[in-house]
Amino acid sequence: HLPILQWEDKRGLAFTKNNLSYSSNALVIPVSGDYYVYAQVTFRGPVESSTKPNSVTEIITKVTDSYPEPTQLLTGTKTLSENGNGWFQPIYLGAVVSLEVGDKLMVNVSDIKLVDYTKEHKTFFGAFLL
Amino acid sequence: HLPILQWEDKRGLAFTKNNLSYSSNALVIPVSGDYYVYAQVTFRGPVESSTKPNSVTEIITKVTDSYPEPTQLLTGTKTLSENGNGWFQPIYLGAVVSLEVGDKLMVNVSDIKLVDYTKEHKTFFGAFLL
Amino acid sequence: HLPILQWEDKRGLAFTKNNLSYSSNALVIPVSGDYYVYAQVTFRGPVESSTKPNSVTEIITKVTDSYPEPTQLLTGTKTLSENGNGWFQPIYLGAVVSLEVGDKLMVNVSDIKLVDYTKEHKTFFGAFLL
Amino acid sequence: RRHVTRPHCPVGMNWIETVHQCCRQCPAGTFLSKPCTSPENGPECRPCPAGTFRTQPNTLSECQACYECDRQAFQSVLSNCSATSNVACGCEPGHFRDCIDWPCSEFSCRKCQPCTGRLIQQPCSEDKDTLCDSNCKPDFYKEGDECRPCHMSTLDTCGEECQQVCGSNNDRGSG
Repeated sequence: HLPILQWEDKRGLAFTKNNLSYSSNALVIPVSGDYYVYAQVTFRGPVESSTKPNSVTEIITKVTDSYPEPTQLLTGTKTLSENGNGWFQPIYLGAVVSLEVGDKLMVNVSDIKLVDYTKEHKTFFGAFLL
Repeated sequence: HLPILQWEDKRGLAFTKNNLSYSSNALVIPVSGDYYVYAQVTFRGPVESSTKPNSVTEIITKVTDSYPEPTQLLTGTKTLSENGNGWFQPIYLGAVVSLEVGDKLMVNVSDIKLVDYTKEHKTFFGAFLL
Repeated sequence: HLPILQWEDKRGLAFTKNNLSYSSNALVIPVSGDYYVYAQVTFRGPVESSTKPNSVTEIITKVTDSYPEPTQLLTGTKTLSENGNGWFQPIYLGAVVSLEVGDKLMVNVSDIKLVDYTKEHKTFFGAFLL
Repeated sequence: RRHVTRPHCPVGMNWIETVHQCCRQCPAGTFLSKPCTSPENGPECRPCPAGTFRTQPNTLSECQACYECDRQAFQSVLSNCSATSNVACGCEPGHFRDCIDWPCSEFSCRKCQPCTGRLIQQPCSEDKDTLCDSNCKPDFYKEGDECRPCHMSTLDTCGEECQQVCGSNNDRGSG
């Protein structure tokens, strides 16, 4: 199993409403429709146990009961040209996608050890119905 | 004439609705109002026929019958510090703009040869009425 | 006092409506609710009077009468690996936040001398009620 | 243009829009769970849930989420988050704070340099790397910007600099 970072969905700036719920690492779509889905991940390094990455990738993914494989909805991928000491790199993604009730939205990353999870305003994820 | 890349507006994740239509490379505004307009272009290089670029630029542009010149609505421009071997770099743009019925929205880039058009979730463009 | 750059709220592409007003450098929230708040700042350098920065940061901040300290809502921070000659770097931020009537939204940056304020389509700030 | 003008409340009280009156502030470490029904009686305040805090008296409907220290990037907890204060992070022993921004709310923890073969002018501290002496210690010779121990050098690898430093030592040593 791949390591997982949990999203905060209640405390601080985080909230869910209108039946958009968060469970087992995914936002669960309560009603079919077009949603603006967005996420930012701030990546940072170096971290001790990871080889020097030459790129970072963030993917907003959809998992649905009607298809056995996840669908990549939005992808932000960037090569790194930082020179070894402390680096930071945010990747923001957002777009309108058509979703069905029960669809699950998740955020995948190239290397979870590079995710800066320390402050709620640097790494965030959300969606709203149009 | 400048080379043009067509947007996909029907297959896969792409769709248009509520009379927002796509024709001759532009989204055509069906009703006047405030729209959240967004686009991401993933740039990548090096590509053989292009000199080594030192920057990439993405511009969401408006063309209207009421004015002979295009208007730049949103611009993302970034210098490249990658050192020659394979690089990739996404630029995301999004904001609310006031548009009139018949206005056309397009995405212009500094060098179309650097656009990664291979995957629909890496380069995308859209708008929705508030 | 820290130096301040004013936002344009009337001319060109800029506008305010539905009682969302702009005063003393802040967007003032007219009615409580969930807003999609966004901003892009294009940073550029080198500028003569500033030491070579190793990073740029953009923070969308909330100030409220109900609390004496500002709250950081969204933060984009990126280290710079450019090698001295002219560089530019956009940072885009956007997300849904719950706001109360009277709350004020502002954009803070790591070094205001590095902000490219020359074109309205390169640096912008806005919000809309869901 | 209509601005959101709000009546002025006495010190220690804030205007609450939903009830259109001033209410006493909730103390630090708590948040406003129910506004007061009149200025005289107090609002309902509840303690900040674990993992959140408020450093000041307030009339907010939630507490701020605590930051976390970046353990994978060699940060250490200087003080835990409490109901009235955010977590404070520093660097693990053997690392110093390399500020990314001002006022150093973002920093990475970098390994202190060891000063091999040199005297330490200033030891590594919370926010400064070790300051090494520019000269090598006795019995060490300069190679590039490193100091190498004489005993590791053999006569044929011992260049000019090495011979100057270690040469005299070798004679005495091998006597």
